[in-house]
Amino acid sequence: MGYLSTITLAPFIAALIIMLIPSQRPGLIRAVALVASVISFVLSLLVFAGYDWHRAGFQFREAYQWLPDYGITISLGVDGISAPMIILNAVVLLTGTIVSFKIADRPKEFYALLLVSVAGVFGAFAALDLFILFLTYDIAGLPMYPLIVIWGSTRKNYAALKLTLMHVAGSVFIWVGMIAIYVQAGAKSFDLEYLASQAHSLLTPGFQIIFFPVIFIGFGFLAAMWPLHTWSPDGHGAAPTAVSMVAAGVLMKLGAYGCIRVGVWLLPEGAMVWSPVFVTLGTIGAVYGGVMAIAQRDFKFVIAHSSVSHMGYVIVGISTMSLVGLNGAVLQMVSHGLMTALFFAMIGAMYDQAHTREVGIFGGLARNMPWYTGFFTIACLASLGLPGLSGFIPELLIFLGAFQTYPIVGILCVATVALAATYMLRLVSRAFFGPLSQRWASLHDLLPNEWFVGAFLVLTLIIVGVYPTPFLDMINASAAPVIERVGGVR
Amino acid sequence: MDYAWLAPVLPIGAFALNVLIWRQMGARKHALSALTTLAAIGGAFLVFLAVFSDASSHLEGTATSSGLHLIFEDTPWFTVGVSPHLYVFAPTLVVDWLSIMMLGVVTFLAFLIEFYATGYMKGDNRYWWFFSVKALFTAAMLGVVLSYNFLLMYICWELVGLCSFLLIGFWYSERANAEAAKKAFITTRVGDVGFFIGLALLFIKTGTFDMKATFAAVESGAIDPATVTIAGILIFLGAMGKSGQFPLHVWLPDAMAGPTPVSALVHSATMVAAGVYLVGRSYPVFHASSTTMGVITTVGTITAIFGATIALTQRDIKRILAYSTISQLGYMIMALGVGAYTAGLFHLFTHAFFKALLFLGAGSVIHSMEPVLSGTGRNPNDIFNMGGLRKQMPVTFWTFLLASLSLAGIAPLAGFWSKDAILVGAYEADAWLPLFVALLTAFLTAFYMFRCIYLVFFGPAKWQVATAAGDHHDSHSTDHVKGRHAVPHESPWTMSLPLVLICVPAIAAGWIGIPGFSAGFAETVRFGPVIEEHINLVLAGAGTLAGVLGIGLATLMYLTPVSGPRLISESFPAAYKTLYNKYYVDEMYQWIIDHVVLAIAAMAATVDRKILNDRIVDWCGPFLQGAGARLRLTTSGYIYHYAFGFIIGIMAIGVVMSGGIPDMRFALW
Amino acid sequence: MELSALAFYVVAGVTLVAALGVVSARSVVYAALLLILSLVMTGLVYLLLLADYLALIQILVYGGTVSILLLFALMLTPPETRPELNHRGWALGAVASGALFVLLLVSSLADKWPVAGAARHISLVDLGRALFSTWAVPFEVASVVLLVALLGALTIARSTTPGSKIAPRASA
Amino acid sequence: MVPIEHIMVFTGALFCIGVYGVMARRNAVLVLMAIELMLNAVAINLVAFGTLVYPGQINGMVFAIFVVTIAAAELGLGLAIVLRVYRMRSSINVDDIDLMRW
Repeated sequence: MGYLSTITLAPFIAALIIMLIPSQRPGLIRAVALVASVISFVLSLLVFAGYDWHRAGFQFREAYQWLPDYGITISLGVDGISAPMIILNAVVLLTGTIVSFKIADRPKEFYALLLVSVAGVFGAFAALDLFILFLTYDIAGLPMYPLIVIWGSTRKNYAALKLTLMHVAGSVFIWVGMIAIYVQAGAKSFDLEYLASQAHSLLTPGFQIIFFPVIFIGFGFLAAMWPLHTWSPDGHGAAPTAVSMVAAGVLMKLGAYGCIRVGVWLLPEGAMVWSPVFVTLGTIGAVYGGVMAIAQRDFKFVIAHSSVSHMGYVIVGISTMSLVGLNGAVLQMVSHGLMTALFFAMIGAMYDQAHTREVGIFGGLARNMPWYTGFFTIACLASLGLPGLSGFIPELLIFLGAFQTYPIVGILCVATVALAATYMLRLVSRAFFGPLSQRWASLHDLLPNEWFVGAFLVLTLIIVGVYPTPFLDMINASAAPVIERVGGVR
Repeated sequence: MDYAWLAPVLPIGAFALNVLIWRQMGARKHALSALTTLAAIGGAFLVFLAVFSDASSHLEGTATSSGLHLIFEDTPWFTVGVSPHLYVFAPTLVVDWLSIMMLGVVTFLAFLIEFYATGYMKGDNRYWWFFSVKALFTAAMLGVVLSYNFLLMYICWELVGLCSFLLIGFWYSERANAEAAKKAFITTRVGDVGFFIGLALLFIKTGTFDMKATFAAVESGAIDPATVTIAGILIFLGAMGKSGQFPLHVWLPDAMAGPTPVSALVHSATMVAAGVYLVGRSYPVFHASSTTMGVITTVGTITAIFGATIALTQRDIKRILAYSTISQLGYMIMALGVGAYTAGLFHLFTHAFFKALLFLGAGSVIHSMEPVLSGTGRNPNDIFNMGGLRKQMPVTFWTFLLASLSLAGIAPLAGFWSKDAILVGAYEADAWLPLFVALLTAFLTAFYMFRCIYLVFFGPAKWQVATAAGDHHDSHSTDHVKGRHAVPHESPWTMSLPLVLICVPAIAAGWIGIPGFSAGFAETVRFGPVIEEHINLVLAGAGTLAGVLGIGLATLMYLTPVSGPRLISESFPAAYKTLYNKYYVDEMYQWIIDHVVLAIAAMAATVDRKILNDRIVDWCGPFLQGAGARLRLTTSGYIYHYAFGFIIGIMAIGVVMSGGIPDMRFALW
Repeated sequence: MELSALAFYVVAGVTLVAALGVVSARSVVYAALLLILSLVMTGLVYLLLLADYLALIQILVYGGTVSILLLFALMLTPPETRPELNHRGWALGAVASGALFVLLLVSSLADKWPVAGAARHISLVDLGRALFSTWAVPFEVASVVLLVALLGALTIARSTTPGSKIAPRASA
Repeated sequence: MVPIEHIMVFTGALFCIGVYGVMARRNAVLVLMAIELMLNAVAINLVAFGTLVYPGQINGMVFAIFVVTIAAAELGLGLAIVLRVYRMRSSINVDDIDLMRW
């Protein structure tokens, strides 16, 4: 057992153990979930620490035979693009577990499903085999349905169905693309490195031009690429806190990760040809999400639309085909995962007390909820790209990358930052400033577990914002070979 | 001079200490935070003194540029890319005379204003938070001052914006204050979008944010002139936002919602100065393009006259000062635009002192009016509720008068010398319209400042009437006992001491720029070769005359029984209303926000929900249901239907397998 | 034409005619009787193909047991008052089976089938030996299938509680 | 002996008659009878090939025996189902057994 397989299996085994615990013992269930998430978190820290930051290629490799006849191997490993994702996922898992302690309705099933989903995400980030990647990708997405339907709020049935159907629709695209790549590359192996080595031989340019959009659209569903984003507001709005954190924090990243790993890496020629199209879609998403967020009245909807906007940046960063932009895109995935986790943890804490998420009816909460105000404001500031918090450097790099290849796109994206300031400060100003109405005077500040989650995530936001160097070093070393395949570094 | 980095780091340390440790100390946190902040800023001032003395002996300039010392030039923060396209981001700091000057102004004023605030903010239950943010604010401004890397400057620049947001919205319980804070942040952010795009344009040409390399590329012509022009104008947009230049000035008067020490710091040495400082710092980029310089001149000129005219009719003492600031910033920008580099920055230098003094004086007045007017429902900021205060508040009165004279440009106070330098600069650049506007503005400035002084410190004590009226109205209420017989009184020594101390530079700061007497400023803070300044007696006379005329007119209108103001406002109601309503710029923006931005957002939201979501995405469900409803009709329940299909299928397979249709076999395999 | 061939054509003809009668008779009883005829004739075909043991089984199992079973079933389920034995879709059946027949005819006659040597009689001993050595496992499985079918038939046909009776659906 | 083609035509015809019966008949017992015809056709074909194409080999006959066995089992079950249906719905008309449509 290596690090990566332990990280992946710990939540999964914990889910199995939890299913065996009688539901009358919620404390034990929480303890098992916490232990598993701590194990994954500590091990991913070790992976991060033991990773050679300046070396390209995959590290921490493991391989186990599974179906040799079809060239399917359980092959794991991380490079500079997936290692930050692993640690992001571990952080979201840990905080999601802790923030869900208060769930009283069927905690057993909740934790089991949540852990299975997160185990799937770990597997997809660590997989070096296209088939395993796809398998774990679906494992990650499908538990969302029961999680939202059983523990969700508002239009939960509709939202859960929509999320699942759009996820599955994306899977269909990916499935088609995956089989096509497998067959075209000689039907010998699903190994990603083997497939990548065929990018300039068996995977002909004509093939790549046809199947790149198939792959990109397939993963674009989960990455909330415009116009495939419509599951995001409903899904995040209806999902319980920890599920929103996982869905927005890491599932969306999984989509973008697939776009890079399977799309750009395996099909570089196709990526070159389709770059203008997806840059356009990303830009539309960025602007559109920002404009939409201004008009929303529900906290979660504002955040969900801002996520569409931020994922638009990620799509832009990936599709600019510039090294600077790709660096920014990957770092933005980390940053956005952390900040949305913080957002949804905080919104959930509020919803548990106030039972509403209407922006307009709050006011003056800074008076009786200072910690809450502080954490939420920091999340907003990170989201609007304030320097010193995690959002700034990645957005800077994405914009510079965009300016290198598509200056107009760069201008539009930068303008979106002003929109971000508008909708984020509107939230802060509405909810926390102004006179404190009597109705909310009884709200109390964060509970200890929520405080811990908030403080922990704020700490990560500051660390990534002030000292992004290790992240950028490892991302840069692994992104450079990807970009070299698509027409060279600029 | 390598220790200059301590200047911003000390206040940051104070912020961290306040927020992380002192916050937990219960009631003592207030005193501890204030002390820590004061100590840190005092330390920064000592750093300035050390740097200054170091620089006086070591910083050697050349014929065309003043001396320059870089710190952390080779210490990368992070790097991206692979060689030869390796982009290094280094937090380069600079020590030259421009940054030393600003270092001194910021630390000196920040220290005294903090000191003042210990008295002014006494009793506020978030006293500690106020000082913490002030420390961060000072640190961010020092970062802007010292950075020699556009990225680092942008970062500190944004942090300045954040701190101004927190400080303007300090008394967030008032909805209006929260709105003002938001407005300040978003308006400056709009400018910052331009700033950032300008930086990105330069970056894609040079591959670096380093100012040294960028300026070198601009000067050597490595960047095409069109790009330089566009990037210059865009960067200037950032300066417009921060320095409240028309039409991005709207946040500045509203920023008066913050506590007065905040206004003093924001409007003298820190936030608004950052814009002018940016123009000064990035001057090579602007100077390379005459178009950019034209834009800068135009914006500065418009802003100068625009702010001055609005200030004529305002009633709120802090708003008068705010529009005065806008006008004076326009002055500086105009000077920089016409090429009078030294003059513009000289005015930034002197203006910081007397404007801080004015704000602190205004704060002192408001501080004493608040208890008097509390419970009457009358605004303690309104100059028409004051009057006759010179007897009650002598220190405030004299310092305020001194600062006003300085602002009006009366020799030999600081303002005279810098204003004169600007007039000379405009004259020498043959910029006649700016020169005329500058003189007109000088006249208007003197007028509105003395209008303010006469209404506040002279004449009948209208607050007595106000309290009497208040007594009459609220005879049944008991919660304003304090205000019933209260009389304004001089502020505590913690507030009046800084007033007196700032008087010294408000008088003398200009003397280092007196042509012939001490050419220190012209030799050190300069762009290009040293220009031998000489005094132009005609211009000096005209400037002084404009000031004196303004004072005279104000005296005539407000100190003598001539009911001038009423006469004028009634003769020109439209003009008066336009000025009083600030040319309706706010209303125009509000209209744009309500009817354009929000309308577009609402429309987009409707389109997204009703069309993209309900019509297209959700349509998939009914479509599949409909398809299923049609398809299920084929399951008729009759065996012979199924059997028929089955047999036809079997036959088709049989035909294919037996090779009945050669083409089909080819297609399948 | 040798005798066995002639016999085959006669037997085949009778079988087909009887089979046609089975699917077209107006009365279920006639249909059942014609089915018995057709099954017995099939036994004769086996005999002509030198499979005498199989012929015996055919006549015993089909001609005897199966026929009795069918007649029982007919008696237990009295026909409707207005016996409409074919339904509306009979033409569809005719078309499908006709087309199928054409296909089979073509494919039967199109290829030349290799006929090797003279037909040989297979003794009952050989058959028994094969069934209990080479085919032992399928043989046993077949017995299990029969057992399961027996039990299944019992379970299904067993009388049920009155409540489970479902009214016939109104014809759509 | 007759050519194998003739036997194939004969069994084909018998099979098609069975198909027609399955598709045309309403009475479930008659449908079962038609199925017996089809099974017989297949069994004859197996035996014919075993005897004529591979003389001496026993497989064709063994297959036929299995077919007869399965046919008996199938018929038993089928008739049981028919009886059950009759008891539940008072009809053995296959057109009426349409619970699964749509």
